[in-house]
Amino acid sequence: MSKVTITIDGMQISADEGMTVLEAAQAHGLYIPNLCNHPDLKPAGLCRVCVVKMDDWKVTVSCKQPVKDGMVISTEDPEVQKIRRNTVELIVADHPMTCLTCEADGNCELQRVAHYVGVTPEGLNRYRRKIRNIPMDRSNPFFDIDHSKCILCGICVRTCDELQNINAIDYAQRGVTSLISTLGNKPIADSRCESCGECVVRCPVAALAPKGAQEPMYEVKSICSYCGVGCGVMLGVRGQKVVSVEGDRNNPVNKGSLCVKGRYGYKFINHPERLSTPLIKKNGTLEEASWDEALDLIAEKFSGSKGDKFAALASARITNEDNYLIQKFTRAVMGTNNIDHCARL
Amino acid sequence: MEERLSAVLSPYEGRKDALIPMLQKVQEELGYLSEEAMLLIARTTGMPESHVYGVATFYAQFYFSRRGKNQTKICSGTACHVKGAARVKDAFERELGISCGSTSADYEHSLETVACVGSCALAPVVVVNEDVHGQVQTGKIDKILEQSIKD
Amino acid sequence: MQKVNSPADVAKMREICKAAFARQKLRFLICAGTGCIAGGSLDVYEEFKRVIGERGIDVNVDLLFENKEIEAGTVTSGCHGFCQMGPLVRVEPAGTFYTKVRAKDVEEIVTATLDENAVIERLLYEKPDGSHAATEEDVPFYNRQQRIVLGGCGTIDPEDIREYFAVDGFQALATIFQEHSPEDVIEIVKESGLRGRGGGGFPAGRKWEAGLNAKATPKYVVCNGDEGDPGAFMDRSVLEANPQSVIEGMTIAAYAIGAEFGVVYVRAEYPLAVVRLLKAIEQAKEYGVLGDNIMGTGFNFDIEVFQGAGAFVCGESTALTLSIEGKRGMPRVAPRPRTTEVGLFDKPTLLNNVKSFAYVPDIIRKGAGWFKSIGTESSSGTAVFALTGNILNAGLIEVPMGIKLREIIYDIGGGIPKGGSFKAVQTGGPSGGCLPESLLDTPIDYDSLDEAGSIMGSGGMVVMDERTCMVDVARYFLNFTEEESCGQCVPCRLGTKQLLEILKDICAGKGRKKDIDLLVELSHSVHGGSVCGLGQTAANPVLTTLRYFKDEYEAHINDKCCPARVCTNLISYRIMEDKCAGCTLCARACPVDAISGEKKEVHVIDQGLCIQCGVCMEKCPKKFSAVECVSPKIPIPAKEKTEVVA
Amino acid sequence: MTNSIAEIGGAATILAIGTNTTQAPPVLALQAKKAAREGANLIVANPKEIDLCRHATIHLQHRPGTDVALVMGMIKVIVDAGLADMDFINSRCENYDAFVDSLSEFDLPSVEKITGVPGELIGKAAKMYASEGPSSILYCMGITQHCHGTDNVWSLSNLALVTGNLGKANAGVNPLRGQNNVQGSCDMGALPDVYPGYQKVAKPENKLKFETAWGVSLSDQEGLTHSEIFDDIHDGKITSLYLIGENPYLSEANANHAIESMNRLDFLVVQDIFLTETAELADVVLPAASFAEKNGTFSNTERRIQRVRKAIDSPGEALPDWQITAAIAQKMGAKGFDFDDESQIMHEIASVTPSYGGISYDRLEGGGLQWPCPSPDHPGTPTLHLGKFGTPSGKAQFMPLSFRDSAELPDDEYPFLLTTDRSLFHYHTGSMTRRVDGLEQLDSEEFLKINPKDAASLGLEDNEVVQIASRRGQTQAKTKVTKICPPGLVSMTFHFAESPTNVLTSPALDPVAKIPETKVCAVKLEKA
Repeated sequence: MSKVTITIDGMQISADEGMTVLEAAQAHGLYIPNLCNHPDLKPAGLCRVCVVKMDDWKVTVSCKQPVKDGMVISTEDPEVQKIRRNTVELIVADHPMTCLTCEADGNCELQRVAHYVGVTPEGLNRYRRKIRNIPMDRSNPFFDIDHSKCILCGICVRTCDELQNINAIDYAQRGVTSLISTLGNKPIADSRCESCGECVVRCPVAALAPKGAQEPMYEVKSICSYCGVGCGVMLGVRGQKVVSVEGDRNNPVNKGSLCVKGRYGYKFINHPERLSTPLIKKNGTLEEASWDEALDLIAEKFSGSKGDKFAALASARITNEDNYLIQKFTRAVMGTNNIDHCARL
Repeated sequence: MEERLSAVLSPYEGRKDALIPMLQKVQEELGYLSEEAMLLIARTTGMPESHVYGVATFYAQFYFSRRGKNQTKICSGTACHVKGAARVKDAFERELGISCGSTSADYEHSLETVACVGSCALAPVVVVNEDVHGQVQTGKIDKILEQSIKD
Repeated sequence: MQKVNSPADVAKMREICKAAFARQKLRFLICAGTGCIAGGSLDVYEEFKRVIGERGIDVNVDLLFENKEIEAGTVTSGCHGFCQMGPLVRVEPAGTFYTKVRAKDVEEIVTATLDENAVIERLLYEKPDGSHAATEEDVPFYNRQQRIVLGGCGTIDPEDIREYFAVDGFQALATIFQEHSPEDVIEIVKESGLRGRGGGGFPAGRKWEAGLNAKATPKYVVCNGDEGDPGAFMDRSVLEANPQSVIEGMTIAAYAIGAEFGVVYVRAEYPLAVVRLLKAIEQAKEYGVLGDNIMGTGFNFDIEVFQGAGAFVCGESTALTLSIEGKRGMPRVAPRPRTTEVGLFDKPTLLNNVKSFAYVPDIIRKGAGWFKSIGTESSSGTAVFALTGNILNAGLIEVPMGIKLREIIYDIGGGIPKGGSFKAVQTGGPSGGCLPESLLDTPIDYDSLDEAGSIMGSGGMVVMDERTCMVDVARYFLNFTEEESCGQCVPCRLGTKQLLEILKDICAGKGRKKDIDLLVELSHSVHGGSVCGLGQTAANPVLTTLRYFKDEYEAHINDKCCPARVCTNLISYRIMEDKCAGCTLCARACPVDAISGEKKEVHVIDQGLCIQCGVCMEKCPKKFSAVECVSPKIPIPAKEKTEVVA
Repeated sequence: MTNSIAEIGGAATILAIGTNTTQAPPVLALQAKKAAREGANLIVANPKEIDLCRHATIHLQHRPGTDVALVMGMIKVIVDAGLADMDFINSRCENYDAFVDSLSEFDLPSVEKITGVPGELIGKAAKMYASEGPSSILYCMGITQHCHGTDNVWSLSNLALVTGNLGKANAGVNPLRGQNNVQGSCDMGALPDVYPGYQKVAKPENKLKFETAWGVSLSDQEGLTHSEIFDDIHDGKITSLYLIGENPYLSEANANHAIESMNRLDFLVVQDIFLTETAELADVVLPAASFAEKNGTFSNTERRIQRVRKAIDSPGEALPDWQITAAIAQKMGAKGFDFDDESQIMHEIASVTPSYGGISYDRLEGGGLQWPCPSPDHPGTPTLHLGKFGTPSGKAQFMPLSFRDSAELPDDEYPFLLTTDRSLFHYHTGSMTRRVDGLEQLDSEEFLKINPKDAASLGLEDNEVVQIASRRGQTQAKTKVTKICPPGLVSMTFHFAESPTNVLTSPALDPVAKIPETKVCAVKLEKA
């Protein structure tokens, strides 16, 4: 791939041919404010917040403008600053001011952008505020949809289309009445939505927000325990509880994608019905017992049924190390090859 | 109903580019686009239903609920506007007892404003059912309705 | 002859048709444009058929082609343009031009024409000086015009291709097959200086050249008939009155760029245009001038009609092509390839306006020089306008470029009716602007209008008098663009919404001192930030009204006064005691019973109840003229207010 | 999988057969959908009109259990059309001539009759697969869970070989392994006939190797497979069973037989994270740690070994499975179970398993490694069989095949063919997913999917309770009337204990792989 050199705000940077100005900037850690862009998706160029001035004459959107050798870009040109500040003011004037109780607070792209472009209370007070009042869609068990917070960046629509190919949602209506919608704006749970949550993680505001989300204290990188794809996950931990699962963007298998089970099906981990002590059946009922009691009984019984009177069924859900020891135990200790697992089911 | 619509849609089987003509045909058949009809179009074309809905709601021509027997369209083109279309609209709203964009409870009347009908020289213009009425005066709308509404 | 089998056959076809129509001694052309139909022209037509039929005359024109002579015939034509005076009837060959004809007049016309060789004066157009115009040419509305695109409108029957053949139809197409390579055709179009009539004014020849140079196939020719500007109906009239000229123009374009398929995008609000176009396509195919192996040359070109579903933004080329593909009409975002490279179905597409195509046959037949000689250096040819609003002679006009606004409004349009005074003229629809009296000497061409802050646009020209509130006009246009914005980009979706909310507030008397600055600031950002032309020009009506009529804004904001007495929240109706005769007409008409007063006594409007509908003023007999409209509002007495609350 | 997940996106033609990929495994389906969107051909072969059909170029809707005929028919078209990759066949395969002879019964008219798919469509798909490569085959339980499942797999292997689509990038024969570590369990030798790394028990040198490594003497008899174990329990030959993380009460085909068997055991130990239906039958239940509570590795469907890391402590006294097993072994006085942590076990695995020879925890910190990875400096193997096959001769074997019917087909008494599938929202017997409220809200009960015509002929409405019976058992579920199922075919999942589908399914086994035929059995339906 050939390299080109462009200048952004006086700084010369090199970029790959075919990159957009925004990508080139981001690759060098330069921030150009934007709302509708997402690295996984094709650029849309709709929020108009990433406008820059090119070669001192043309206002263009950096997310769609391909780099060209010798190109000179200004992000601080007065005309550009005015357009993007007005644009962000328009969005904020159309957005509920409920930041403190908002799911996205602190993690909100709109907050970040508004701060960056210099939105002020005085500036905002000039505008007429008319927030759309559309009832929330709370039908999905894992996330809520709040259209009043939606900035119509279309990231969710493009995610559902370009990445998931599910197309549960699309733009509907037009102009100021535009909204992201299922057929007939029916509850999302009644659509073909597969609840993968890919749109939820990409929503720059809290128009799509996980239900009852808890911010984890720290994250642990691991592998999903459901199907054989082996998606990389980040288990969010708070105390001794898994409170969230995110896709691991660095994992080569899923590159961050997850399905509904992988992302939201984690509550079994801290489920109250988890077994926490050994149980021994006494008079037909299972009763709590100590490990010693249980192990003694097992050792005694297994010792009496060595050879082909014994069989072990390992599991396709436990680790390689677990499986290795179980087959070793069966073969080396119990003296039989009667070991299998549920691979076939 | 599925059969009725299938007959209308059959020439377009598998044609993704014919979505708008299909919606027009279905609306011609039903008077509006029901959810069931849009689902059927999605199935016929292999398009996601959200997309069918997205396209249909983009265009002003399509309706999503049953319409009145009589349809009154008040032209809101520029020429009509400067010649008092807003007053004509208010007068029709009062006369029919419904607001623009709605249908009366007995499904007798639907009232809406439309972008220019291209009869600007006759402004202000009102179209009742198929009849174009030009140079409408607010004091005479009862006569217009009388002339054009269906029994 | 039923089919054109070679380019040379076209001339033969013309002679056959000419000769045949010449066997019709006399005919009554009834205007069947939408305006005249609204006035009842179809009834007039039926009546002509009946009356002539009663005389034992068979009006079937097919007889003419069987070498029979017909004493008198009647046909419907497309729009003559003088819609205000419809229904219009033209008697040929004399050219007698009757206006406001009713069915009951027909018997009299037929008798006078056939039996008495007379003219019915009362149906002729009365000129401002009181004299009568016998023919169209004699009517001031027409005699300053130069009709090229509209030339065939109103003189031929759009539903009979043979009439088009008779007036040199398809001769241009035949000529290029015989004499010109695609490159030649493009050269002619370039030389003619034809600029796209959709509003942007992009040189047509250059666009065609790009279409020819595009490598990918198949290529498409698309005709933009999505005439969405409120207050414009030029394309409608051309499609209704002379669809064949558009078909011929498109076919020439297809030959020039190497396309085999074309689409005409017509607004669904234009059902008659669709019907006539479909009929014209069918006939053209039947006669071998469209479809497979056109004129036996081996060149194929087919045209389909696509009915738009109602979205102004689809007038934008990329939105239009997406709409044909069955998608939401959301314009593609720049930077993007040109439509001539990536257009319909992502293939090279030549997209021009209806009128642009309609000019082409004449340009080919008469030469680039002829077209170039009309109009101005940078804007050659004619301009077609729908002249409407507060104007005496509303209708469709075609004038040479360079003519001054004043000439159009006063000489052709006859000025402001009912002694009103001119305030502004709006061109370019929602993307255009309002020009004041001081700019009436601006010549009509792309560049001059641009300089004045408006645009040529597709051809709407709305005249406004002193009873038009310019703030309300700006509000009206923003209301339109807000509703028609596709909504994809923020500056347009929310910018038009914000501008509209501010304008609504100003009209409602809730304007703030700083609003004017904010309107200007936002207008510039919406212009600079929007994706497509709709958004980029959406604020033009605000900017031009602010530029030329700022005092009206200030009156609204500072004095809560609407000088034109339009904004209902800022006006009151009042009955003048000295003029009211107590006729009770107003009280009986008032929809909210806000007027009280005994018979023969002075009536009073209860300002607390009044909804400013204006019916009282309309109903008050001219001889009294006792109702007046005032602004600012008459304050509602405190007592009444409390009563309302109680 | 012979190839990697990422390679699916690079295929020019994808044949997805016997896999409802968007339901399981959905994240892998993204690759197939993306490829189709970007222009690849997607051929879906499935008796049902599954969701993936929306993205398909061709849908071959063959009758359940007729895969061999369908695939061999495709091969015959390819061979007859001269589209076979003779260079590949001559240089890298064996037994081609005998194989070609076996194609004679698969002429298109016969195949059309067996499969119910128009011959023309089969021909089109075959030519597409053969001429627009690289072509990748994806398959899942729809191929294997048949009494002739091994033949099915062989047929796909034949198809890939005849067109040279094996041992090459973006192609291959790719089984989509269902459970998170099913690949790893097999790799680790949790199978009756092989030691870790697929080293045959029957080969004396292997036995010797493990006897030396473990310091014990080992049985030279191959063990019993899953289904055979239940048969032997039933017959009283096996008296003790150590069952880890499995729920045969719901998952076993002909489940009643399995339940009856378990009740006959002298001693049943179940080790799990929940008290499953099976655990309730146990004599001793041992509490295990979940994946979030332990360290270790999983091996995914593309043979990628990845690190699982402990995030939280186990509840109460629950322990990682290996620690429990080690404790039992040590209680029984065995040596070789005194590991300090999981990495030490992996060290031992690497020492006895050639394909894992280069695996260590240090090396897995990046994105994991795909086996074979025989040495510490080996980069892993994304694509198998490049240049050479793993057979003794280094060449791939063509397998002559003939068509056999499923063991139990519909008849007058049991007129419907029942097949099983999975829901996107549940996993296996639901022991985990049914304890997640949200998933339960999205999908809370079993539905019998049935074609509208069949429903009408039985007078069944949508969402109506129906009694489903086979020769082996009966259960109830609500109907979901849908065109997804063609007439004559009904479909259920097996996630719901309330409607235990596997009481109905057929115990007929594939003679080689011993997999039960859960994809085809005959049932009758009655309004309940």
